[in-house]
Amino acid sequence: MHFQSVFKIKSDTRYLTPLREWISSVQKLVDENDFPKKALLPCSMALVEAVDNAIFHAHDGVEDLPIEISLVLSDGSIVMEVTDKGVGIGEPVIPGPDEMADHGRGLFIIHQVMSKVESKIVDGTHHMRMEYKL
Amino acid sequence: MHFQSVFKIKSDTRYLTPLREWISSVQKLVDENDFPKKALLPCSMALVEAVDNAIFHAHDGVEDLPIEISLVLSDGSIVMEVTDKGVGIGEPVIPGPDEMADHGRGLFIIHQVMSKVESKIVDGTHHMRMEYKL
Amino acid sequence: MNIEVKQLGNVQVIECGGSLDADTVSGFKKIAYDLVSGGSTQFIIDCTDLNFIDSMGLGVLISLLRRVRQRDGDVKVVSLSDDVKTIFEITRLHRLFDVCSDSETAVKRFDEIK
Amino acid sequence: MNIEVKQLGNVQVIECGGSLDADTVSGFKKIAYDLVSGGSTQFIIDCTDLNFIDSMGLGVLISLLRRVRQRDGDVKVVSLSDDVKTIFEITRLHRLFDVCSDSETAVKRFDEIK
Ligand SMILES: Nc1ncnc2c1ncn2[C@@H]1O[C@H](COP(=O)(O)OP(=O)(O)O)[C@@H](O)[C@H]1O
Ligand SMILES: Nc1ncnc2c1ncn2[C@@H]1O[C@H](COP(=O)(O)OP(=O)(O)O)[C@@H](O)[C@H]1O
Repeated sequence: MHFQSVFKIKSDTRYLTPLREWISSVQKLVDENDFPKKALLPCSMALVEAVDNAIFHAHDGVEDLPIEISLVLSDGSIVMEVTDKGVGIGEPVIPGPDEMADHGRGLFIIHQVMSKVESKIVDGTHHMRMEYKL
Repeated sequence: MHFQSVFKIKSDTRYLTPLREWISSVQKLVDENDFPKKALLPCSMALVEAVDNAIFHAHDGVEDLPIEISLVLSDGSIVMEVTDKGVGIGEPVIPGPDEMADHGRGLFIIHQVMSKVESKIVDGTHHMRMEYKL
Repeated sequence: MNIEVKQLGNVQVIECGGSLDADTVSGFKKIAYDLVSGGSTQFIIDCTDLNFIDSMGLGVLISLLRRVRQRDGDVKVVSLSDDVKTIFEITRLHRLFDVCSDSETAVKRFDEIK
Repeated sequence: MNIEVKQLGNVQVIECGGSLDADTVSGFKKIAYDLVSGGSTQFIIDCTDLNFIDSMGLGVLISLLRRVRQRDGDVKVVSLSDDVKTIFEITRLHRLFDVCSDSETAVKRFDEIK
């Protein structure tokens, strides 16, 4: 384990930019082998999409519901987990959004940029686990 | 526990600014009650001084020796721990540096800005534990 | 996010700075849709200072595109930073939008069609 | 860290930007000590764009102060940001250094002594 962090934010989009600043600062602190520069944009994109979904779909805009963010860097992988109080994602993931649709691009982005994506319910909370393999 | 992070950096002063950026991004992410804005400068100062000491005193400039940084926010306190491979701080802390001395101000700063400071050896590694009580 | 609007002839140039995401998209939407309501159909999104865009930011650009293409207008996206360019490529939107190097080129392409 | 040196009469104004810390202190030291070797004894440290200073940064300012005070010179610190001001106060160095609101004031104070 080369880096580990876990914390909660409120369901508020004003945390999106601080989240990107946070993950960017982590990338600068740890060894390039544990978090290569080229992994920063994919991880930032996936994190933002997962948090967007927690805010709007799982928590439906209820600001006080907490979203838990976890980031673990260990040998060979970057694992982010976004945990919300929602019911999870029922439908299977659509392969790609309709080109002209103005929504439905969040999960597509997450699947495009991450190596492995899992949505699971553990103890009644929804965990979006996103792994970037180095 | 409202925030928890642990990671290692190399013994290199180029991490000082990213460390301050990191702790500042954490302050923006978590609840103001867990990490008030006014605690940011004291914590940044203490963290930088402790890392300076690990680099120059404990590791004597040997860049490859890792420094472990830990930050935990829990009810009522901000606890930072800086762990190095050195022998620890033998002498008791001097109350204040000689006004005109150009060194000896690091521990003084840490003690000034933090509520509780402990330097201890655990399993052969030196832990500088710094607590800011809210 | 910072948004500034400039006119180049009939073309509305919307300069975006910062991040166009779930947090800032409503501000962008209001400005853009007001221009559409006012009759504008030709848009340039100047991304010189835009450092990030999420799916909701992309969504609002697409819905703007749909509205103005119905009226023979277009949305051209210019001066993309490396990151924003990568995001367009990953989402394949570089094929949907006319992506130009800069505003000047985009204006010329609007003129060609007339 | 960015360092720029300007002259106001006999006074050397060292403008510091970013962070004066263990990582950047050697660059500052070289510039300042070269000026001392060249005969300068009156210094203004302009902190307008300085956002942080650690004990090693403070140490180099103090050793500069010691050197020039020996020759009846001085180091005056000006335009401190809130954070840097707080650091000076915590370390009690606001009593050791002549802290002025800006370069103009500091130059006047150098002139008074002549
Ligand atoms: N965390 C979540 N909790 C509940 N439902 C979710 C969550 N994330 C995604 N979904 C569901 O998956 C759908 C597709 O999500 P996404 O691809 O991000 O597109 P969009 O957010 O634009 O609808 C959402 O409309 C929602 O029904
Ligand atoms: N992590 C450490 N490991 C070993 N010795 C230390 C450590 N931190 C501080 N010291 C000792 O305490 C002394 C005082 O430290 P400090 O107050 O930071 O001033 P300075 O670093 O300028 O000497 C150092 O000179 C060193 O001997």
